[in-house]
Parts: sequence; C-alpha cells; structure tokens
Amino acid sequence: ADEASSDSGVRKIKVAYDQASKPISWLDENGNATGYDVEVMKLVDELLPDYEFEYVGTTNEDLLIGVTQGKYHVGVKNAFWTEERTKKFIYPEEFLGLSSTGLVLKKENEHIKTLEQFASENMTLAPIAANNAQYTVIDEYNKANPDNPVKLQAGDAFSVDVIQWVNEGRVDGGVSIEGPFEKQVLAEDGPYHNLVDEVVYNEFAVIKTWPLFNKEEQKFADAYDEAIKKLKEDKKLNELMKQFYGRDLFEVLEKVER
Amino acid sequence: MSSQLDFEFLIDTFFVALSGVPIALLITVVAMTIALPLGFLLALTRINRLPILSQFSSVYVSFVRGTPVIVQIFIIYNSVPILLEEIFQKYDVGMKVYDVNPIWYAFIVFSLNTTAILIEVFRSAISTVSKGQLEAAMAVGLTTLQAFRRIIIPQTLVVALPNICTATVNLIKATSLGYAMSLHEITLRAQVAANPGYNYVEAYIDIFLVYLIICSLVEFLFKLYEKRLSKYKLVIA
Amino acid sequence: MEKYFDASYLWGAFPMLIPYLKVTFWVVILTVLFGTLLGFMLAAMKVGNSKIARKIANGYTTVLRCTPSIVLLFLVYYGVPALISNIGIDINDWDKIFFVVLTFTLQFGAIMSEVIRSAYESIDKGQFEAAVSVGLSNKQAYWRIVVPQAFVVALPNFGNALLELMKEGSLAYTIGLIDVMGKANLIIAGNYNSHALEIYIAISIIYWILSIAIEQFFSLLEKLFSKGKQVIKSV
Amino acid sequence: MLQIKNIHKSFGKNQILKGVDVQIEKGDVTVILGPSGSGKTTFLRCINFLERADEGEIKVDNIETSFNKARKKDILAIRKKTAFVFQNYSLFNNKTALGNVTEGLVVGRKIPKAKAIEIGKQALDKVGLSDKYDAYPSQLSGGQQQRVGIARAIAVNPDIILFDEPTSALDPELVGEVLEVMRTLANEGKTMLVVTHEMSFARDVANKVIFMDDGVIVEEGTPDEIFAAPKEVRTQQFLKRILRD
Amino acid sequence: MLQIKNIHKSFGKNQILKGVDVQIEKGDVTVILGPSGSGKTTFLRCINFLERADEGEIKVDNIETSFNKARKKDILAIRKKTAFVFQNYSLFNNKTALGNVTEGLVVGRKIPKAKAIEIGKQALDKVGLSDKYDAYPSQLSGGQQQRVGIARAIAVNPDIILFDEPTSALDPELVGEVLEVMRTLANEGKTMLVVTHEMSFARDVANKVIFMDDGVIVEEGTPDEIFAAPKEVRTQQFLKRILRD
Ligand SMILES: Nc1ncnc2c1ncn2[C@@H]1O[C@H](COP(=O)(O)OP(=O)(O)OP(=O)(O)O)[C@@H](O)[C@H]1O
Ligand SMILES: Nc1ncnc2c1ncn2[C@@H]1O[C@H](COP(=O)(O)OP(=O)(O)OP(=O)(O)O)[C@@H](O)[C@H]1O
Ligand SMILES: [Mg+2]
Ligand SMILES: [Mg+2]
Repeated sequence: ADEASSDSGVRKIKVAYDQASKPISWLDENGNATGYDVEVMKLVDELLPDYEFEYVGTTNEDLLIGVTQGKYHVGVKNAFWTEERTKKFIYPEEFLGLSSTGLVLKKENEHIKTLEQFASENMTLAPIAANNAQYTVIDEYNKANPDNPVKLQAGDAFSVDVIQWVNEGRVDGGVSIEGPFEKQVLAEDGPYHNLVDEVVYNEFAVIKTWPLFNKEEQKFADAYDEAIKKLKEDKKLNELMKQFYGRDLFEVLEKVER
Repeated sequence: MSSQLDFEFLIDTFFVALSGVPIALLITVVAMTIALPLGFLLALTRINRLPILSQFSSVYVSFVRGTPVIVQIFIIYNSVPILLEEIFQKYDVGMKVYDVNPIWYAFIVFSLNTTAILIEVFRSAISTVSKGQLEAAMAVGLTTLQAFRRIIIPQTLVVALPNICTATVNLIKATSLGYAMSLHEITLRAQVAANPGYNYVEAYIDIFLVYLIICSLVEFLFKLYEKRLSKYKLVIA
Repeated sequence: MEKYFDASYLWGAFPMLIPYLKVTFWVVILTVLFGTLLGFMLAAMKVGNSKIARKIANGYTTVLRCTPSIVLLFLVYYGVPALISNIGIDINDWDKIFFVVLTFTLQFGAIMSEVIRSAYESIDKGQFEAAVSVGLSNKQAYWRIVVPQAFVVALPNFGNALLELMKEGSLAYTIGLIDVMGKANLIIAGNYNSHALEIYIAISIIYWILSIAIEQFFSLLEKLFSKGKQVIKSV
Repeated sequence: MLQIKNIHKSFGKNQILKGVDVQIEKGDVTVILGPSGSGKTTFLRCINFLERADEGEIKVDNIETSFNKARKKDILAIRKKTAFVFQNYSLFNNKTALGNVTEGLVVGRKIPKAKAIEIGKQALDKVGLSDKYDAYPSQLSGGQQQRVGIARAIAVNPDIILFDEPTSALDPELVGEVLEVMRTLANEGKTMLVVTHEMSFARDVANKVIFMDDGVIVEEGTPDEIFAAPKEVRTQQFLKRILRD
Repeated sequence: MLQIKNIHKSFGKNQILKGVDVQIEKGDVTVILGPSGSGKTTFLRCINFLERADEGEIKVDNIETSFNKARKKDILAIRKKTAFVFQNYSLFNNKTALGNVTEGLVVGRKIPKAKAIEIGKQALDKVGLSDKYDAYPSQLSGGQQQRVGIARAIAVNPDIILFDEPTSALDPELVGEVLEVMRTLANEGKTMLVVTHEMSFARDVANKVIFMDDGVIVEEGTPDEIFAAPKEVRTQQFLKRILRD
C-alpha cells in the first residue's frame, strides 16, 4: 500500500473513522465526515502538504481490521491505549484527544463518584459493546480490584440506550462518555432533556485517546506527531473540544493517568 | 492476508470461542424443537387455507421473515420489559422483569423466526407429496394424524431436509446476534477477548473456524439422515 | 410509556431512510441474479454424474453455508484484493458495493444450490422420461417439463432465501456501505443512541412492507405455475 | 351391510354423480360396469370419504350418516370396515412392499408387529410376491405394484373391499390368479364392490351387476339378467361392443 | 427397421434381461407377451434409453450403436424416431391434455404451434377425448389419462411406437376403440412393438408374437404358430391359463 503515492509526490492517506460515534466521529446527514477526531485529522492534513487525507466511514471492527491489514493507513475511533494494542498498531507519541468517562446514574445515586463505590454498593451496570473502549476501562478496573469488581457485561452499542435503561431502572448505572450525555440530556434541544432532573453524569476518569496507525506507517506517524504538537501549541484542539464536547478537557490534563 | 498474526492469541481465543458453542446449540435446539412441529402445522393451515389461522400465519410470516432479527431482538428486548414492568406493577406481581435471563428472549425470538422460515420450507415440501399417498393411508384405516406421521411426513422430510439444514445452519449463525442481549455465545466471547489487544483478525478467524466446525458437523448429520430417508427414491438420473 | 416513546422520531425517520432503499435494492437484485446462476451451476454439479464435480459443489456449499456472513464479508473485502494484487491489479479502491455483492453472491449461490437440488429431486422421474420419449432433448425436457414443476417447489424456499438476503444486506454497513439498515444505525448514532426504538420500528415497517410486496409477487408466481397440481389437503 | 342413497357429487360445474342408490348385503359381490369417465372411481372414492360427496346418505353395518355431515369418528370407523384397491395403485412410496401391507395392521388396527408381518407375508404370498417383500414401489413392475395394492387391501381383513380395476395392469395369467384370490374371498363370504372390465369375473363370481353411465345407474340386476337380456339400449350397446371380442 | 442384439440389463444383482434379440421390419406389429415381472417394461425402456442397458447393440433405421456406448446425439435421434406409451401414463403434470400432446411436436420437432394444436386435437379426438383438451392430468380419470398418453405418442407420428400395456386402464368398450386406433395405425404401415395382454389384438393384428419370461425370449413366431401350436412348455402353460377364460 506504500506505493499508493501519486506523481506529484503527494501521498494519499486513507483515514478510517467510526461513522456512528457522535460527537467523536460520525457521518453527518449530508454525507460528510465530522466529529472531534475527524476535525482534528483535517487540521493535521492541512499542516502536512506531502499527504492528502481521504476519510472512509466504517464500523469499529472493519476499522480495526482494515488498519491492521493496511487497507486504511490510520483509523480514529476514540481508541484508548493498552500495552497489547501496541503489538498491532503504531501508537504515535502524541495523543489525539481526551475523553471523559463517567457513570450515568439516577439522581438518587448522585453520591456515587467512583467505580469502587459503585462496585461496593453492588449495583448493576448496563452492558457495554465489547469493542468499546469503556469496556476495557471497566475490565482493567476489575483486574486491578478482583475483590470488589463491577458487574461487567458485554453487549451491543445499539441495543443499549444507557440513559433510558438507567432511567427505567433496568440497571443502576451505565458507563458513558461526557460528550453524548451533554448533548442528550443537558443541551436544551437534547432528545432526553426531559430527563435532566432524573439522571446525572459523574465523571470518574479522563483518558487520552489515540489514532491507530498501520504498523508500516512509522514515517507517517512521525509526521502526524509534528503536526499535532503544533496544533496543541496553537490551542486549536481546545476549540474543537469545546465545539464538540462542550467542555475543554485540557483543563484537567495534569490529572489524566493514561 | 499479510501481517503478523498473534498465534498464541489465535489458539487461546479459539477455545474461548469454542466455549460459546453450548449456548449457541442450546438456543438452536430449543428453537428447532419448537419450530419444527409448529412450522409444519402452520404450513398445513396455509395449504388448507383455514380461515383465521392462515391469515394469522401469513401476517406473522411476512413480518418475522421480513424484518431483520436484530431489529426484532431490539424491539422485544427493549419494549417487552417496559410493558411487563408496568403490568407487574399494576397487579403487584412480585417479580423483577429485568432479572429474567436474556436467554429466554433468545428462545422466543429465534423460535418465532425459525418457525416462519420452516412454514415455507414445509409448504413447498408437502406439495410435492401426491394426494394419493394420503388417500391410500386413510383407506387402510389410518387416522389423519397417523397418515401424516407415518406416510406424509417421511416423504415430506426428504424434500424438506436440505432446506431445513440451511435453516438450521443459518440459525446457528444467527445466534451470534444474541450479543445484543449480552448472551455469551461464540461471537461475543471472541470479540470480548479481542478487545484489549484489538486482535480482531485473529478473533474473526477463530469465529470462522468454530462456526465452520459446528455447522459442517450439523450438515453432515443432515446428509446422513437425508440418505437414510430417501433410500426409497429414484431420482431423475 | 409515553415518556420514552416519541412518535415524531418514528415519522421523521421515513424520509431519511427511504432514499437508502436504492442501495438495498441494488445489492439484492445483483446478488439474486448472479447468485441464482451460481446456484444453478452448483446444483447441476450436485446431481450430475461427475463424482469430482459433486464433491466440489458439496464442499463449496458446506464451507459457504457455514461461514458467518460477516466473516465472509471480511474475507472478500480484504482477501480478494490481496489475491488479485498478485497479478498486479489493485482493486482496493473499487466501490464497496462490489465486495458486498460478491460476498452475498458466493453465499446465495450455496443456499440456492440446495433449494434447487431439493426441488429438482422432488419431481418424479417419469416426467423426465415421458418428455424425452416424445423427442425432447434432455435440455428441453428439463427446461419445459421438469424445471417448471420444480420451480413451484422451489418458490417458497427461494422466497426465504431472498428475504434473508434482503436483511443480511444490512451487513454491508459493517464495511461502510450504507443501505436502509445502515442509515437507521446512523440516525440512531446521530441522536446519540437515543430513541433507537422509534427508528427501529420505522425500519421494521419498511422491511415489512417490502416483504409483503415480495410475498405477494411470489404467491402470484406460485399460482401461475402450479396449474394442474393437486396438493394434499388434510380432510 | 352397505347402503347408499341418492349420492351426488360435482367437480366445479361438472356433475359427476347424479343421485346413485346402491344396496349391498353381506357376502354380496357386486360388479360395477361402465364406460370411462362415467363416475365409477368417483363413486368408490366417495364411499370411502376420499372425496366428499355433496349430498346423500350412507350406512355401513351399524354406522349411519350423511355424506356432507359425517364426523371424523364415523369416517374413521367406516374406513376401518373397508379397504380400497386403487386404480393407480397408490402404494406408499416410502415403504417396502411388506411395509405397505403391514402399515394398516400395525398402525391402523394395532396388531402386534410380529403378527402383522406374518399376515402381511401371507397376503403377499397370495398374490405371488413372495420374493419382493423388501422391494420399494419404485423397484417394482406395474403388475407387481398392483398386486401389492391388492395384498394391502386383503391383509386388513375388512368387511367390505372396494376394488377399482384391480387387474388392469396384470397379465392374463395373473389376472386369472388375482381373480382366483377374489373368488376365494367371495366364497369366504367377503363383501366386495368391484369396478372391473373382466366380464368373465362379473359373470362367474358376481351376484349383482350394476351398469353405470354418466353419473347414474342405467341398469342393475343379476349377471344373467344383465348379460343375457339387458333392458336398456345403452347397456345393450356397451355389452355388444365388449362381447364382440 | 429395429434390430436389437443380445441386450442385457441388471438392477443391482438382479439380472432382468439376459440376452434378448429382436428383429422388427417396417410395418411389423409385434406383440410381447409374458408374465408380470418378466422384463417387458424394462425391455421397452432400454430401447428408448430410459434405462441404460449394460450390454448389447441396437439399430434403428440407419442409426446403429451399442447400448452402453451410445452418444447423446444417437439417443436423441432414436427417441425422435420412436414414441412411448407408458404403463403408468406419466403425463406431464403441468400441462393440459392438449399441452401434453403438442409438447413433443412444438418443442421436440419444431412444428409451428397452430399446426401442432391441430394435430394434437386430432389425436385426442381419435382416442375420444374431444371434450378434455384443457383438463389437467389430475382432473382426468385413469382411462382418460391413459388415452392422453396414447394420443401423445401417435401425435408425433413416429416410425416406431412402443406401447406398454396401452389398454390396461380402459374399460372394454374403450379397449375396443383404442385397439381400433392401433389397428388403423397398423394398416397405415406403422411399426409397433406392443406389450399387451389383449389376446384378441395379438391374434388379429400382430404379425409376430414374442413370449418372454424371466428375461429371455422363450418362443417367438406368428400368432398362429404361437397360439395354435406353442412349442415350449412354459408358453403352453401361460396360454392355457389365459385362454381358459
Ligand atoms: N378432481 C377432479 N376435478 C375435475 N374433474 C374430475 C376430477 N376427478 C375426476 N373428474 C372427472 O370426473 C369424471 C368421472 O371420473 P371417474 O374417475 O370417476 O371415472 P371412471 O368411471 O372411474 O373412469 P375410468 O374407467 O376411465 O377410470 C371424469 O370425466 C373426470 O374427468
Ligand atoms: N429400478 C428397479 N430397481 C430394481 N428392480 C427393478 C427396477 N425396475 C424393475 N425392477 C425389477 O425388474 C423386474 C422386471 O420389471 P418389468 O417392469 O420389466 O416387468 P414387466 O414384465 O413389465 O412386468 P408387468 O407386466 O408387471 O409390468 C421386476 O421383477 C422388477 O421388480
Ligand atoms: Mg376410474
Ligand atoms: Mg410392465
């Protein structure tokens, strides 16, 4: 796939993104790729005259397989870092974004702020799609706290509407990232704004997210690092974060553990 | 396929996926046990155009056959509990809807689906058995039920078996949709294992192997049975 | 219930979904065309005299039927370009619909081959004999006498396979080809996974209407072709 | 024994049976003659409820019912008292010759398997098929199939046997044999209703001959009456053509 | 016209035909007699390649080939020169009576549709089915089906017609009519090979009678020779039983 360069010396790069992960990345009504991750990549593209990005919307599984196989050169999907994954992908030096992860709870359980508390109160958790980063977070917590684990279940992203489930009492809590919660419940025009007094979001971690590069794309990954460093210095990412997540997570960067 | 396969993971996860086989087979067996007789009976009601039943079964078939299983799962899984909960509350039933093991939903969804498929399979197969066979059976004093069990069904099965086999294999594969209900069957187990290291290529190879093995086994059994049942037949050479 | 259910999402979904039926239709039509042809070839191999051909066709059917569609889709999407790149052609950039149709054609062919074989074998041998005895060639005897009768037997199972295909077509979404089902998923994602129930109800209504239309068409065909047939009616 | 009154049967607009009355006593051997398409098969089928007649009454032994109102129980009871030999054999495709014969015994009449097999073999022997117990219908010649059909009917030892052209596919030698079997049955006092074109059988064995045409009984009487002095023109014509050979 | 040498055919271990030779000249009407299961149907089926004989040669007109080596082209050519009337009718279930008859004309012999329909109607008229053109086999009585089968065979105007018990399901009146049709065909110089149990037909129309038993030809000759003075014991037995009636 490396030979895909054209005569002008500008190399075509296929950027795969999860097309159904609003507000991180999605395919909008007009058929355009957008979202925090995608917009960042667009800025990166602007800074790299030798590369020309093409955005390919797809699903999680295909993105991961496609990047592994070299069909796509890089993929963005709100991916977290794990040791094992570095065997399959190149993680660059510089992270792409930050993700606030938290528990969605009923108002009456507002006092629960951490996974430890959640686990010790023996509460039930909405299933999380197995390919979702949140699954890994909980899973890692459980491995670290074998005597006080959270009841973790794998499920499907589409069949589990976390806010609904919590509100119905079908489960006690669900893991969510902040962006969607913000847009669904807190925003005036959010579809679940009517539940604004019923459910709460309690952040328990902010985590760095990364683009995944195909194993043979070290050179490209280096170029990315250069570009994104510049973007961070120019505070470009803070703006995007505000735009898509309604909050600048860089403010809590020093507390981020991973 | 190029790139470095993680063979250790491949092998470990194969057994992880394999451990999902019992649940997949359990759903398959339950659904088939319900769908085979029910499908046959409803097929008869359609052939005979029994007034209410045949209309009911045709609406039922068109819906269940026509809409994606995942959608059906979603609708049942998300709306039935809400409805039940309300009913339970109203009548003070001391049972928690959400404690119901999701496998029950799987039984229901897959039985309904397979029944719809089998109605059509049987409808075509029954029509290939000549009317004279039923008449002859009744003439020697068999009841309709006996005639069907001993004469019509064995001949129907020969024609239906290849398609029942397809339905069964499809069903086994479709149980993977159980992930939507957090059922720990083959696909979900493999995917969960794949997530920490993003070993999706390996996971799908394992999924592939496991389904290939169980489905070919099932197919083999069907072929054997078909051979046994059809020994009376002369086919167009 | 009213608290959760907002019908405006349901109605709003239709105009967004319907344009994507086009993709669904194309996938289904192309697959049925090529897949049925493939099915015929395989069925012919299965009932033919050549032992090797029979083995190949049976093996093919087993493998293809037993492979989950999503795995097959990945195999085709990644494997076929890899294979073809060996002869120096890069098809990575071909439209995704090509890979989707290829995937389903391979699978549909396997399923249809069994539908066709079982229908064919259900026709009494005497029918073929009578046809050749009045001077029809084997081919004519098949096409004029055996096939029309087998066709009626195959129809319900063909209908099963077709509807199955229509639904499976949504898998195309996995590699980013968006049909109605894919669009439904996008809409739900666009709503941050909320109100999925309403969207799913909308999509099932669309599918239901389609399936009724297909069934009506099939029962018309059945009526047309089953003239002269007497079927079992339990008294 | 068997009494049928005013039976009517139409297929669509075609009236096939237009009010036929028949009365058969125990031990009677009744032969039905008539041209092709006159409704003979349909008549027999209606008796056995394989076809639902539109109108009329039937009485078999002590069971009395009307054709259009008969309940399941009555129908089954009537079928248990009768046996049917089909014009086109209608053997069970999925059973061997012996299986065909024993089916009605084991399943329909709950006779122990071993006993049924014994009876079945005897019946097959009677029609000269001792060497074909295990052959499937598709492996039998036409005549052999027809004989299995006859064996199947006599094995259940019914009160009345309905024969629909039981010798049509047989060579003359076998016709003789099968008629011999039927003659024996007649002598044993079995009641039989036989559609046949075998005049010699009609003449020698039957004690009653019915001539049917176009859905009605044109004439009936003893063989002597019918063959020697038919009253109706239609009967005379029919017989003249037959007996010419 | 038709010459068959040393034909052998087994089903599994059962040898059904054990070396049969037959020579038929143009215009011959040959009748094959023989007990049930003796291999008559199998023999006819082999001639038409509906069954592949294991051994032997066949010559039809100018086509000469061996049974086990015959190529597709030869088989089709032989089939075009012959027509077959099946013992169990084997009508096309999906065609009307008229459709059954015209199929071989329109498709097999490329006769224009209108012409074919005309010929087809004539053929059906000949066997007395003028009112059943549009009936499907399932709506016809046994005898009617058999007559459609005969009409189907004569309509294609073949060089040789192979009849497998063409009158078995017919009532005597019709038997007479059908035999009349066959007699006419014979007078027109049509070559026919007929398996039948109709002795009168064999005596009056055939110019050659073959008596087959257990897969071999026991005796052959003119009707006079066979009926008046059969040489073989087996033939004598067979005839004695038949002619007793
Ligand atoms: N299912 C049917 N639908 C329409 N017409 C039918 C059906 N079955 C029989 N018939 C018609 O009913 C008439 C009587 O048929 P039936 O079989 O009783 O005659 P049959 O006297 O037994 O004649 P054969 O001696 O030729 O067997 C025939 O004209 C036939 O075409
Ligand atoms: N497909 C088959 N498999 C095994 N045996 C068969 C098969 N077809 C015919 N036979 C046997 O071959 C023998 C000859 O059959 P065939 O049909 O030629 O007899 P036939 O002389 O025409 O008798 P009939 O007068 O009763 O029609 C019979 O014993 C029959 O059981
Ligand atoms: Mg009849
Ligand atoms: Mg025969």
